[in-house]
Amino acid sequence: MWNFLLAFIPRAIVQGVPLLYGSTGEIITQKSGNLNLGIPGVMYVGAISGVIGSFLYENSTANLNPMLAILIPMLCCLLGSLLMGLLYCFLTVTLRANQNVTGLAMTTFGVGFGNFFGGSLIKLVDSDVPSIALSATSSYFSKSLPFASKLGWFGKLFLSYGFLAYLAVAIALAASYFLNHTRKGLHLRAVGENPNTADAVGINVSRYKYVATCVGCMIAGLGGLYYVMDYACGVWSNDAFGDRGWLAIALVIFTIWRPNLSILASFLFGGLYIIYLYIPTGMDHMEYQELYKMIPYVVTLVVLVVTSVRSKRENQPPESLGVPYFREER
Amino acid sequence: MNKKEPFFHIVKRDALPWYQSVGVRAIAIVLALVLCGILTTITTGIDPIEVYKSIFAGAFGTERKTWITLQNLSILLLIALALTPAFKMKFWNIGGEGQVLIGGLAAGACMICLGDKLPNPVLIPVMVLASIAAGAFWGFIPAFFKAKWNTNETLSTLMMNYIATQLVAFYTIVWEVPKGSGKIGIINQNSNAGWLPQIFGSKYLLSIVVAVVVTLLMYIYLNYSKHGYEISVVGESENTAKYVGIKVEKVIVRTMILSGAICGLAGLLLVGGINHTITTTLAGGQGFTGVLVSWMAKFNPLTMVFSSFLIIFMDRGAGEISTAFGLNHSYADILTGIILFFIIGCEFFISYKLQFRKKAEKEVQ
Amino acid sequence: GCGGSSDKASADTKTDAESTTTEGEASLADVKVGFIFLHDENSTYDLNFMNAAKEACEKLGVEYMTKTNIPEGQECYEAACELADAGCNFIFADSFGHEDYMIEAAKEYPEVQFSHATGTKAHTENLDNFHNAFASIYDGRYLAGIAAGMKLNEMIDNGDITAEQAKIGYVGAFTYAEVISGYTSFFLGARSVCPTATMDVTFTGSWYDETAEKEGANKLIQDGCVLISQHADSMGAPTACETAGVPNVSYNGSTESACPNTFLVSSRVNWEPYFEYAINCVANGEAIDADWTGTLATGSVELSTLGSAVAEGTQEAIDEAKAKIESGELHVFDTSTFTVEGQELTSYQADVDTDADYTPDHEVVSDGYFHESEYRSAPYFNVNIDGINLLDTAF
Amino acid sequence: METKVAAVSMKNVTKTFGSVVANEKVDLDIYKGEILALLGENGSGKTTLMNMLAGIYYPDEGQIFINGKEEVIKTPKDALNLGIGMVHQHFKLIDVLTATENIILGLEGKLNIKEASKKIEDICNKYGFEVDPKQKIYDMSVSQKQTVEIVKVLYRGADILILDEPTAVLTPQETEKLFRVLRKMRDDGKAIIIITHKMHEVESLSDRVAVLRDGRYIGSMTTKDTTVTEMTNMMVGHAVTLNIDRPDPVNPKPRIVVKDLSVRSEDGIQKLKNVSFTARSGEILGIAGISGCGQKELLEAIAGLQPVETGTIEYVEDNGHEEPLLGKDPLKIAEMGVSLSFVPEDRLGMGLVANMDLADNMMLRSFRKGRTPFTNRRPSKKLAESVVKELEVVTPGISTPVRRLSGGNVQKVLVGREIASAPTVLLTAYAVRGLDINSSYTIYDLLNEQKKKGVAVIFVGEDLDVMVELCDKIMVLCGGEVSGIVDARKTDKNEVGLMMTRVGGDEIHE
Ligand SMILES: Nc1ncnc2c1ncn2[C@@H]1O[C@H](COP(=O)(O)OP(=O)(O)OP(=O)(O)O)[C@@H](O)[C@H]1O
Ligand SMILES: Nc1ncnc2c1ncn2[C@@H]1O[C@H](COP(=O)(O)OP(=O)(O)OP(=O)(O)O)[C@@H](O)[C@H]1O
Ligand SMILES: [Mg+2]
Ligand SMILES: [Mg+2]
Repeated sequence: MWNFLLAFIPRAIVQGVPLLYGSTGEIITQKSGNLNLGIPGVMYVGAISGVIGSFLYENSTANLNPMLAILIPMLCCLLGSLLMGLLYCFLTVTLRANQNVTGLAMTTFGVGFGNFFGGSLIKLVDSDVPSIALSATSSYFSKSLPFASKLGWFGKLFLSYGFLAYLAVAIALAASYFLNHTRKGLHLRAVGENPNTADAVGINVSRYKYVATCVGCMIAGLGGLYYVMDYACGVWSNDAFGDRGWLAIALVIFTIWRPNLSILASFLFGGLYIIYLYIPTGMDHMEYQELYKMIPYVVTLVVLVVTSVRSKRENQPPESLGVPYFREER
Repeated sequence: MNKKEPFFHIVKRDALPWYQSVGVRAIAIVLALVLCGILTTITTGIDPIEVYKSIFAGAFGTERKTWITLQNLSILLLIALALTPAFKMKFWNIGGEGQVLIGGLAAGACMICLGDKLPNPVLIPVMVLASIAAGAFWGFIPAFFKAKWNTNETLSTLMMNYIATQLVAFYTIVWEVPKGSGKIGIINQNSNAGWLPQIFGSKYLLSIVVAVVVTLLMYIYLNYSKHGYEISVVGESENTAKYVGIKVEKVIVRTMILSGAICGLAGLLLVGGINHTITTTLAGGQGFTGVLVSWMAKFNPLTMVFSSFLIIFMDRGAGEISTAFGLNHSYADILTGIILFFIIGCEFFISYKLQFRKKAEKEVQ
Repeated sequence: GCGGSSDKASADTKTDAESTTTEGEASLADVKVGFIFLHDENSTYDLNFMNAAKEACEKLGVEYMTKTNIPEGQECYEAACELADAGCNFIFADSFGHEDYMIEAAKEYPEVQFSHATGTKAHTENLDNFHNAFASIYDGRYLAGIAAGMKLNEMIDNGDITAEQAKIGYVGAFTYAEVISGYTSFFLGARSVCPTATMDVTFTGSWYDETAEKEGANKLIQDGCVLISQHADSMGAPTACETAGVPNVSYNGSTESACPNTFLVSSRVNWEPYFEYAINCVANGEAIDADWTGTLATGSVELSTLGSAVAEGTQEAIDEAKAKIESGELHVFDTSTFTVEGQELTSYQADVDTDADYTPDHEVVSDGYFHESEYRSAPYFNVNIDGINLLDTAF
Repeated sequence: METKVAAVSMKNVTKTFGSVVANEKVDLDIYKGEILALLGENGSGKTTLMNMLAGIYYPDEGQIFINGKEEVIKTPKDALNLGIGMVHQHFKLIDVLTATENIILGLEGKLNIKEASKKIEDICNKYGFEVDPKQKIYDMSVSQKQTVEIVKVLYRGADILILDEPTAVLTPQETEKLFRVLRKMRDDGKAIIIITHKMHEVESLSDRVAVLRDGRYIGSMTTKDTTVTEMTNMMVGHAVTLNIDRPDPVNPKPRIVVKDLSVRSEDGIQKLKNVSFTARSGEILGIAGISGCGQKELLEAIAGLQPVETGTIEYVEDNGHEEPLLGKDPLKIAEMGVSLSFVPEDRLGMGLVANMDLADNMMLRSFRKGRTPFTNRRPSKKLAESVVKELEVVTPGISTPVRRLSGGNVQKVLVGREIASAPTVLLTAYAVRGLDINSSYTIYDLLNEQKKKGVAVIFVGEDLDVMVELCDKIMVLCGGEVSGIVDARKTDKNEVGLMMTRVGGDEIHE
């Protein structure tokens, strides 16, 4: 059992990290009253922007500078996701467009953008397989502490990850602190609950919405970056990121808008996501494997129903979620 | 004066006459196309006019292509219509994907298990019932949770999608031909048992006719029926609904059953009428696209014809671009995204106007 | 229409085709080929077909059209019909799930030749214009297995592992004959040089699922596998190996650029010979084989160049075995090299004719070896041999 | 007064919403050290005008001078920076936050809840308000919420204070406390604008009144030089008579008999305890009590919206046949042929659908009519038109969403609809809350008309003066228990007021 956990937990955490980035980003966004269904697209754009940045850098020089090799993709990723966030905000905050439609359109756009450029970059290099492989850059991203392997189980469970994994946890904790213990956090929650009220007390609703959504997108974008650069070893494959964006949005509801809860929930979900590989099925009954793949979703549904049976006022979504704000409307 | 007056400010405007609002949208689409053209030239060096031409050719180039476009349109429209009553009720049903899959699975199960036992005139009605019931059941579950415990339906319907997908994956392997392949292949390819009939000699017409009928019925249902009115009231305010004696739980469940049933019907058409097989990608993301279509049409079934057309047109065109120019299929998603952004954004100019300060009045001071 | 650029491309190639081809040029000009691909060039699997299609058509100077991203459903039938409508007289589809829809289209367009890779139904469907094709990829996998076995030997010699620890891990997609045939031949290849080798196999239930393949490989590595190979299309398993520093044998194309330290070798089917063959048949009005199986000799089965991580002497060992296979001296599924439940296999009824239930219909063991790909092009070897441990059966 | 400095001076201010002209070329001055009452009928543009000062709306035309300097108030923030504070007509509070968090919202500096709570307690002690800093808004009664709103402005301090109908939901005692604060602030030299429809408050509090009608500024006068009649006439634009007649009940028969009714809220708090009374046809039964004393639950229990613990509610038909109402939802009650109308306290959240237009709102009660599965929109359109005409609802048309109407007009639409179904029982909760004086009297007349038709009217009210004049009987509730039922003709405001705060007055049972 111990051996199984020792093998399984690190894999679960690795699966959970992109979800954690996505859900933390979306929580911050939703707290401002913006329901950004474009997160799946944003995560693709974040990932591909990082890939493009690192691709250009790797191909421009023979010896990579470790600092630059990390910074360039990070900055490109943040920039790409920021632009997506700005697009979303311009449409929904400035032009007061419908958030659901905008989000879904952004998902279409973002996934297409990622796959298009991911697929096109490969044409620029000669390779037998149609994937860009940024192995050098990736090795910096996935580098764990040098002494981690010497520390036995402790090192394996806690120290064997690339720095982006720790950053995800740090961001989630910081977000949690920000929302609950700072004045700006209070204001942000107010904007999401009731922008009319927030506005009337002098809080700049549009600015909060813009900043929260853009920051949220940038955080979510890092999830995409983690996936390609660390998890996928710098290999971009179209659609490989899959449905994780949606699962991140699901986690937001699942964790009742709490980034700190999201840390555990993401890792848990990450584990459930791959648990089927650890359950033997039998050659003659490969179909059971498909049922085991259902586990994370069934568990989520059950937990959701159970918790909703005794739901508290504080566990509801931000009240104005999804509603555009126009001051002169009543 | 210590502060600059804003150059303009935004005010809500009265409803625009329909021709003006259509005009605004038309301008938006034209601008979007121009932008897409510019981007295309910059990124690929291809003449944008050629791209537009082949998009059009992809959708309407030949008679067959036109029919397929209409058939795809009808399925997407059907799914969007199915989601609409739930959305009007502010029940965020993003489970269309799962409901379609389950409907399709039920139809497929009938074809596989009963194909050699029942003659088509019996089998097909059984399939119709089975898939509608299955879809309805899949809609019922989250509705029940919502009605009973106020369980968040966005999440529960999303989870139901994945559960449905895995259920289909499970049965795909149970019924796979040949063994181990993970594929079912065309069901009853030789006997055609359970294949939905062709009407008026065209294999494309059935789903189109179904979609037209459902569109009209849905329009009437939502706008003129007592149920439709109840849906509107529940969507706007549950308290008010209770106050006038509308049983909110009942309306939620009833509406979601309807929603699921129509999705199930779409699943039936996909399996029994079009593909004659079941795969996990049967719905192909249309459960989500349907959400977009429904919202873009502001839940009006008639307008949905246009919004789903736009999506299908771009998608069909995309296939053609990738054939003609070797451009990655995903390029169409980028173009679709851009066009959608413009359409979404232009709504602003329909509901609001920029009001400039009246200079003359200022002189009075 | 098929759009300007491909027309232009074929016009260009036509001129140099005229100068190089001497015979049959008039009839080749009448050939127009349509290809249907499951995905686009971003998929390893499809890219392999696309490159071959391009090469063959340009070499022969025939006009061709492609349809990418065609799912395994009615769209395939529609795409085939559209290609036929556009004047194609040879239409090819690359994915297993396309087969039934190609048959539908073949029935509707009797004058057009349809061909399908990896399919199983041509020999029973009795349509003159529907054909299957595949290659003896198990030969390639056997040779790749030799590279793996040599690597294991090297590790044993270096003292990294003991002879008993020479365990290979294999990530398979489905429990399908094509996969079983593939991993068994790979294993037999490895064991031919490293007799103590054993193998664990896990299945993902998907042809392309990066996460499942990666985590599957990780789990195998965790369980003590010291070398990994896979039969699924994503980069999941190779990159997992690169991270863990475990040697990897790939499929469909070299993964050396992504996995410089662990890539050993990769086998693949080269479809170009088949396309050439079939196009020439169409041009000359000859019948295409209902089942065509490419071999090492036809150039249909290829190994990539070896990665830098291979053991010394690998190339020589491979070349030697290759020569023996080509000469018929060596059969991959030589029944004397493996046992099934402790017994040598002397007789086996394989399920060659497709049906819903598993009903074996052909005796395939004779002359001391299992006759793979002789009764149809697609593999039908689905025997569980000793030494291979199917993880998913270990309840 | 000319010597005083104009703290606020609005010149030529115009504001339109689509085709609705809410304010037209309004000129208004407010001076330091005075309390100005802004009067006007419902929908005359008072709130709109004040919202422009507070930065919520931006004027189409005109200028605003603060302390003699022209200012551009683009956002509420600008207004706050200019020292303008406003208590809005509709609560601007965030339900899931605590009182403290709401009060300090928007301020700057490091977040220190403890310190803030302390400061709030100090303010409350100083002015005699009661606020629990840790209480969540959603747990509060309306008057508690209003108190939070008031403390919120006091906490920030403002030189120019605007209060938009602050007393609509306060008890007389709370109102008095507020007024004391306001007077003190005036004496400190602040400029205060109060909007209210209660004329006695205008008289007791304000120094000056300004009147708006149809969005236009009509004029202003010193309070002590004017009378209620004069002010009302100015607001309405023609002479009106303001008296409530109280016809004697004709042939009263028991209609609703409530016995030993007890109700517990979802979280287990006892809301009603052994309440018994009879409401008779042709009578107006007033129900008095401080807010939260159980009136809401009582009405909802009768209307079939509130689960009941014990007790019975019987509906007595003309022929003496008794029908139990308990355990039936509104639909069942209507199906039984009981015609029961209910004007709930929460107009937009319960009585009406805010986003639907007038016509569709009219259909709420009647959409089930007819045997087809289809609705018939024509009668509701007609009804909407007649309500608009008869009750003088200010609206651009019957296809305007009711959300856009001003508070008073929303109420008219609701009452109009409820009366239209020719009820035998009419329940009203705070029927005139937020209504201008003229409209209030229109509503009283409507109630009296219903009474004359033999309807049993149950009138939950807050203005004791009115109740004593309008009702036939008054039942007083205190903490969920009946503290007495009195004959309104023989009682006075003080007696009822006393009973509101203690159980067991002189019970007059018949
Ligand atoms: N079944 C129904 N019967 C009667 N009235 C209805 C019914 N359904 C909705 N309504 C009401 O009719 C009005 C118009 O309906 P809906 O919101 O569908 O309008 P629409 O077609 O979107 O047009 P618009 O947005 O221009 O008003 C709404 O206010 C709604 O409350
Ligand atoms: N945001 C808005 N959008 C559209 N119309 C509005 C808006 N605000 C006010 N109106 C309209 O402007 C007019 C004036 O409304 P306002 O709220 O200022 O009246 P009021 O004098 O405050 O009335 P009351 O005494 O009922 O509060 C009304 O006809 C109202 O319908
Ligand atoms: Mg509408
Ligand atoms: Mg007002």
